[in-house]
Parts: sequence; structure tokens; C-alpha cells
Amino acid sequence: MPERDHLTVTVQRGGPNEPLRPQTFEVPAYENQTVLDVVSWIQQNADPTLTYRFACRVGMCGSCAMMVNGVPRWTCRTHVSKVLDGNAIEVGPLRNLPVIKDLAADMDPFFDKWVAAEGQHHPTRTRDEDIAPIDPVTDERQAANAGIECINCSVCYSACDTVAGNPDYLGPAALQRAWTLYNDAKDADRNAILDAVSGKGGCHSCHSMGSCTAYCPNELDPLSAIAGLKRATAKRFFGGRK
Amino acid sequence: MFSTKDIDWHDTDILILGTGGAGMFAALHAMQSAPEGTKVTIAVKGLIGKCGCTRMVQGGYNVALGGGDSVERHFMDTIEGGKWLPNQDMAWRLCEQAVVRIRELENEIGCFFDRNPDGTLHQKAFAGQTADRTVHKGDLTGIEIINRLMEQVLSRPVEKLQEHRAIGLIPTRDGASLAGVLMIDMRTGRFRFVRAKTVLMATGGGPTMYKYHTPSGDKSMDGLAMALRVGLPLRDMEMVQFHPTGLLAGDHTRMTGTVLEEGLRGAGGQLVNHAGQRFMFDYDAKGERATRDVVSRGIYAEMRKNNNPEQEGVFISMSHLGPDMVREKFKGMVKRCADCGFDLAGGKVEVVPTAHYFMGGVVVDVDTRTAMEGLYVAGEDAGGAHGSNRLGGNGVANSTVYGGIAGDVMGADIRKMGALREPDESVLEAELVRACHPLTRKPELVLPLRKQLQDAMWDEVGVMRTEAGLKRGLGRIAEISDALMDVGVASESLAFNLTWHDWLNLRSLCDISEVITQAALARENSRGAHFREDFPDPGAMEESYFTVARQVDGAVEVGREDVQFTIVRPGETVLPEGEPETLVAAQ
Amino acid sequence: MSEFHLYMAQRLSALVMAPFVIVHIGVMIYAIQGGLSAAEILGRTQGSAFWFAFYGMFVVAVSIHAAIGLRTILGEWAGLRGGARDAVSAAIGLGLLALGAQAVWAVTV
Amino acid sequence: MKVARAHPLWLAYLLHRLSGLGLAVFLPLHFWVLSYALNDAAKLDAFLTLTEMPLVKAAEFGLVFLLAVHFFGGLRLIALEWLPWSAPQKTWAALAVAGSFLVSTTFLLQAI
Repeated sequence: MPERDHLTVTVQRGGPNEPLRPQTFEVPAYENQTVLDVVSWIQQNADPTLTYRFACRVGMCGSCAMMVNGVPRWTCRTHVSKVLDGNAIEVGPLRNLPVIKDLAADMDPFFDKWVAAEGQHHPTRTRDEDIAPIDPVTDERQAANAGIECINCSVCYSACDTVAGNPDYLGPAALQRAWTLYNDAKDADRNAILDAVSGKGGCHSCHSMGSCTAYCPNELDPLSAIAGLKRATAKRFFGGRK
Repeated sequence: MFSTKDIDWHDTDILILGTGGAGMFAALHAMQSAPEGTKVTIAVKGLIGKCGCTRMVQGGYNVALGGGDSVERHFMDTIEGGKWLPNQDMAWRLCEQAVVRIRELENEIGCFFDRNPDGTLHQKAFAGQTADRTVHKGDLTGIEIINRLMEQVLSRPVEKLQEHRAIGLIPTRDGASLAGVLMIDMRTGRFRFVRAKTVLMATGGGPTMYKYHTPSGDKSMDGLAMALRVGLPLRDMEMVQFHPTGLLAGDHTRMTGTVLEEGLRGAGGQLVNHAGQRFMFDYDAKGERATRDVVSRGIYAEMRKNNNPEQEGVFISMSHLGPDMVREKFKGMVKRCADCGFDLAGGKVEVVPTAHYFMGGVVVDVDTRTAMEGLYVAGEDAGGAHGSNRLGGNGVANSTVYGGIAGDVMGADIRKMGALREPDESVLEAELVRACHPLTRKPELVLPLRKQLQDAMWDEVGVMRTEAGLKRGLGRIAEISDALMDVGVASESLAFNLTWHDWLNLRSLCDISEVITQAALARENSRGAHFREDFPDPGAMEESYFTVARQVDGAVEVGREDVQFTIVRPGETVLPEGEPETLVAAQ
Repeated sequence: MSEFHLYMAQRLSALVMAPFVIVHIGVMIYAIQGGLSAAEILGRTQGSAFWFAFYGMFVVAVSIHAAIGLRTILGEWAGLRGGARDAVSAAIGLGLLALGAQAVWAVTV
Repeated sequence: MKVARAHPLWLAYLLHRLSGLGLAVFLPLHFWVLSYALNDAAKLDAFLTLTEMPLVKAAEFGLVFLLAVHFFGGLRLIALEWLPWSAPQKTWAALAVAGSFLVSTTFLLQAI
């Protein structure tokens, strides 16, 4: 049993049409309790008007990311004991995205940038052809595999101060996706990828501050992926071909 | 409170409800097959690709790609796994088209599935399969499939209605065709009626009316509840698949019910009861490696024997395999447990059977068409392909295959359709009134009723069923259902009002819970996921029937229809003579 | 100039400056021993084509490098956007170049 | 809400940015002082004697420190971006700071 029977939880309320304000709740403490459970308890028992978002509950969908004590996290996979500051937790909507209401952020800018970074496969084959044999251990494939498990939760985007200062910046997740595709032997248009990440707000806007890698709940490394893109674009500039 | 004048009207050509594997494939195929200039709209209760269950697929994708395996073998496994209840034409099309769909996923959508050292696709065998057939990406196959599909959809000119919840299928005045779908724009709380020439319902099933359940939190059977209200026939509604090992962490946490993967048992994980003893060999010669339904019943029986409220479940123990080995082989699972405060590698974790997948659904043909013109259904909302039991790896194959088919068929059918249809205003109004009902009552907590329903379903309509229990269940569901109508929701602001949606979710769950229970009463034998303690025998395969439920004048009626053995009869096979029974090496 | 070209210009100017910085710091450590005097500095540098080229290139590189760096900071920290930001940073670059050229002229010619 | 971000790489970024900003502010002054030589060597001398004052010395130390920090930080960045590196970048960041301290301390010791 936990030592304390209540947690003091401060939740950021409000949205575009109402002023932002913190609101504090006393929430019963349990042994097995995630930050999502705490937020859910408030909505289900104390204040039915609280808005938040979640779906899978197990760290697969990336719907429930929020700022928890100043750090962007998947709330469904964050045990309360890991973030407790004394007896308190502060929860807010993800940073760097417009707030829809309370803890729910509008993720559209994040996905618009995913698309803008050419974050979609450019086919070399059709459904009528066999699947290409691909050696799983080549360096190229390893580089592609390194970032492939991103669940687009936007934690890195929210952690990044370059995004905060530069609204055009595509952000770590989109650029990591571009790097993954650039290393995918099946992708037909690698030049289009390099073009997409070389424009305004592209990979060259990154200052390698590494918050993306430091806070990625999946332990991925967008920082290195973005460095890879910088390297590839520089190489192309000097006439080097991949 | 609201009148139909408050509804925003919105027109499109093809409307797709849901962004799982079925919805997104439908959108992509509709873009390819429909005439130029066709407007395609995709609406979803959460965010595109984020809500729903395709993303949560761990195991993989069943597809026969040669090497001894064949579409015939995949088909036979599906029929035998479904205990001869599947619609054979649907099952055949599933197995046949999975081959095309997996190539599409790899070649056009850009998925990357795990490879063998020689570069070919790696395939493994799940329980109930007679060949190494399941294509996968580690144990996060769903994430790879959905992320790649999502990118393709986002980069195309598809209209996106996110956080739009469908609340009613609105037919034309004669009731023969669908005019459109009434929705709530959850972000603003406004009603929106979307007219379309064709509508695909791919909202996913998701039996979350059970105390322990695996599906995503947004799942609440809305699609099937809408189909029920509009009078469509629903088949196999008693067939709820339980996964044997859901995490048990108390009823105050959303972690409870989430799946601990099948592979743990396959790798030698042991199940021990409250007394610290292994028990699965008391129930099946394969022990922990028996199929999902058998292990679920074994665990359930042990739980009943124990009957200790302090320690409800049983334990899965991996530590005898060496904690380091477990940590390495099941990295994701160990981390997930650790994040939630459990030590899977070195300790033991309390587990319980958990409602996982819904085999039942709307009666459709092999082209996803329903009895109502303009309405198509694919994925977990559609019944028939799996019969009484779904094989691991057939779920995502089903949603992607039939989603794609639905897109093709809608794109073709729309050429024959003229103008948008006019809705039956009285149904539109009735649906509006229904959705607004809680806003006219005194606000109360919704959660306690949801917990009551989940307890009732678990106790009376769960892993093992009896006539007496099912009848008790009907009574309990009716009480909860009535009580819900007296629970109100504060109506000051309807913008992103989750509690209103909790109410609507529970409304759908109550309606479908009743159908599940009625269908379970109607099936007086035990097949696949459905187990009647008072009728433990499966009955003659030759005389297999499936249940069909529909709502007539506000009451649920369940009938039986004979299974048509259109391709193969029980006791026969479509495999060539001399084919070995299984190609999987014994473990 | 695209963002990419600015990036390359900044990285390349940095690489050009790297040896200059080392030599410059080294010379300063050497020169400061026993105190600085104008005569000592000028005696070393005036009329030297080497030091003219050295500091000339240094100044060109530093003007480019600093202007691009400040352009980023103006965008991210001062919220300046578009043409205004480009104009201010170009002015800073040109100003640095002018002042730097004047200093190089004074010290080495 | 206060944002938590004080991890080593972020601090390295901040140090690089602030040192660059500091150098950019100092540079015009530096150029202006040197330009005195054009007109009047004596004026330059008068300014240079100021360098004997402890405060000015400290300022100079600061400038060389900034230059060294920015120099090593920049090399770290280019290595990180352009070399297919694999070693943890934290090591690079630490090395850069240590190196710059070494250089500036040498300078200070020499100057005193």
C-alpha cells in the first residue's frame, strides 16, 4: 500500500475560447496507478467536464501524451510513482500544439508536417508483383529499422525547443520518418525526400539539442536520424551519391 | 433542447466510418476505383489511425505465400478454427485476397515485415495453424500497418472528419436505402448529418462491456448498435473471444485487461493458481500451449475454485526461463509491465481472461454489401468470416482484405447511383432526441453503471455460460439499461464533453450486451468461443447453424440459420489427397 | 538563398574559421606575455601579406557565420519572420564585414 | 507550466548559442578598437593598457572562453552531423567543454 492516500493533482484547464487556468484536485492514491488513471479518475468522479484523450491504454497509439511535471510523456505508461514530486503532479496539454480543450491538443500540425517531410512510401512495385527480398542485416536496413517503430505520439515534437521557436520546423518525428524512408531500399524517390527536408523548416533548422532523443518513450533516436539527413543533403551538395 | 434545425448538413460521395485497417484501405481503394472527382470522406471517433484496434495487433498477418502452404490450407484452418460456422465464401475470399493485400501492404503502402536471412518474408505459426503463415513486424505488426496506411491516407485529398462520432444510420423514408449518417462533432459538440451515396461502416467491434477487456478505450460497439437500430440482421453475436492472459491490476486502472502476449506461453511461460500450483495440464494435454479458448476456460475454472476477492486471478510466471532471457526475448512486454509496476522477467504477474475480439457482426455478402442499399460493412463490424472463433493473425487480414474490397465495390457502385438520397426526417429526429436524452436529466456519475454492466457481463455472459446465468444476465442488463435512462449529463458545454460520450458509449454497450446474451441463450451447444456448461457438446457439424439477431419493434429477436457448406462439408477437405495434416514442426 | 544553402554556408564558414581560431588563440597567448602594445602588434602584422590574407579571410568567414547564426536567433528568440529577418541579418553581416575590413586594413596595411 | 529540459545535450546547445551570441556582440567592439590603429597607435596603446586592469582581464578571459566554447561546440556539432558517428554525443559535449576550459585556463595562467 502506498504511504499516502491522496495525490494533489493540478490540471491545466481551458482552451482557445476560454482562459487557461490550473485547477487542483485531490485524487485517491493506489498502488498500480498511471497518470492516465489519475486524469480519468478526475473526469469520472470529480469533474465530468474535464477533457483529455486516450485510446489503446498500452503505449501503442500515442493518443494520451501530455505534459507531466514539465516533461512530455505517454500518460498511459507513466506510473504515478515515477513522476510524483512530493505528493503532487502537474498535468497539461502537449506543448507546441494548439490546445483544443483542457488536456487535448490538436495534432493536425504534427501530421501535416509528417506529410510535408515526404513521410510516405514512394512505391517501386505494385500489388501484382512479388515482395522484394531484402537482406535484413545491411547497414541501410538497420538505419531504416532504427526509427521504424515510431508511433507518432508527438512527445518529441512537444519536447523540442526548435519547434517552439520556429513554427515552420518539421520536427523530429517527421524528419526521422523521412530518414527511415531514405534508407528504405524499396523507396523510389529519395531525392524527393531530400528536397522535402531541405526547404524552409527542414532538417537544417535542427540545433541538435537532443530533447527528442532524451524524451522518446520508445527509446528511438530522432537526433541521429536528423543528423543523417544533414549528412545526406551535404553529401548530395558535394555531388556525392548514395 | 435541440431540434433538427440545429444539425449542420454536409455532403459527400463516399463516407467511411473508422480509420482502422478496414477504413483506411477502403479510402485508398475508393480513391483508385471511383470516377474522377468523387469526394471521399473518412470520419473517425478519435484521431486518424490512432484510435481503433488494428494498431494494437501484436502477432501478425495470416497469408499463405507458398513454401508448401496454400490458400486451401489457410482456408481449411480458418474453417476448422471457426468450428464450421464461418461463411465459407467469405473465409475463402479472405484467404485468397490476403495474398494480394500483403503484397499491396509491402509494395504500395510501404510496410516492412520481418525477413529471413535470405531476404524473404519471415512467417511463423500461431495456435490452430498448420503452416508457418503469419507475417509480422516483431510483435508490433499493427503499428507498422496502421502507420503506413495513415501516411498514405493523410497524403491524399481525402476529407477528414476527426473526432466525429457516428450516432445513427439514417435511412430513406422507405427504409430500403441509406441516406447518410448523423454524427456529433465531438470537438464542438454540434450535430452533423453527412449525406453520402455509399457509406462503409468499419467502426470495429470491441467487446468492452466485459470487466476485463483488451480493445482500445474508444471502442463501444457503436457500429453494431446503429445497425441494430436500423433493423439490420446481426449474426454470431454470442461469439466473444477471450484472450487468456489479460493484466489484472485492480479496477481503478485502465491497464487492467490489457493483453500479455500469447508468445509468453508459447515460450514456456507457466500459469500458476492461488496455491502456487500449475493447473493447465488438468484441463488439456498441451498445458499452457493449448488454444486461447481452452486456456481461458482453464483459468476461469481455477478462479472460480479459489473465490478469493483479494486474489482474483492466476499468475503467469516466466522467471524459471531466466530473467535475462525473458527480458531480451520479450523486451516490449517486460518494459510495459515494468512501466506499470510489475516485474514480468523475475517475478510473476497476475492475469485473467480478457474479452478480446468480437466474431459476430452485421450480415454481409462477400462484397461487403448489406441488406440496405448504400451501406457496406467491413472489418470487425462484419460477421461471418471467422465463425465461432478467430485464428490469431486472421483479424488484421480480415479487416484489410474486406476494407479494400469495400473501397473497390463502393467506387464501382457509385457509378450507378444518381443523386444523394433524402433522409427520413423522423428517424433523424429520433436519433437526435436519443443522443440528447441524458442532457435533459439530472447529472449523475456514469461510471458506476458501466462497472455494473461489466460485472454483469463477466459474471453471467462470460467465459462459461448457463441458461440460468444468461437469464440472470438479461435481467441485470435490463436494470442497468433502464437506470442509464435516468442518469443525466451536465449540458452547459457540449464541446469535447467526454462524459456525454461515456453515456452514449454505455448506451451502445447495453444494447449490444442484450443481443450477445440473447444469442448466447439461443445457441444450445458449445462451439469455439461460446461455451455452455449446460450444453458442453459442440453438436453435429453437419447440422451447424448460426444465430441471427435483429431488432423488431424495439425487441431483440434471435433466430437460427443453417450454415451453407458451399465449398467444403464437415469431415471433408479441399486439400489435395496425400497432403500432410500439418507442416508445422512439433514443438 | 534556401535554408539549406544558408546551412551549408554556415558550416563551411565554420570549417574555414577552425584553423584561424586556433592560430588566433595561439598568437594571443603568445602576444599577451609581457603585456600588449600597439607597436608590438603592428610590428608583427603591418605590411604582412600573410596576416592580411589570414585576417581578411577570417573576417569574411566570421561575418557570414555570425549573420546566419543571428538570423536563426532573431527568428527563434525575437520572433522576427520573413523579409524583415533576412534584411536585419544581412545588415548585420555587411556591418560586421565593413568594421572587420576596416580593422584588418588598419592592422595589416 | 515549467518545462523540464536540462539534459546535457540541451545545455550544450544553450552554451553554444549563448557563446555565439556573446561573440557576435563583442566582435564589432573588437573591430572598432583595432581600427584605432589606423589613425593613432597611441590611442590603441591607451586602450591596451586598460587590459592590465583586473576587470578588463576578466572580460578578456570571458571572451576567449566564449570563443573556445563556441569553437569546440561547433566542432562537436559538425562531427555529430557530418561524421557517421556512433559514440554517445554526451562524450563529445563533455570533451568540448573540457577542452575549452583547458585553453582558456592556459590563457589565463599565461596572462597573469
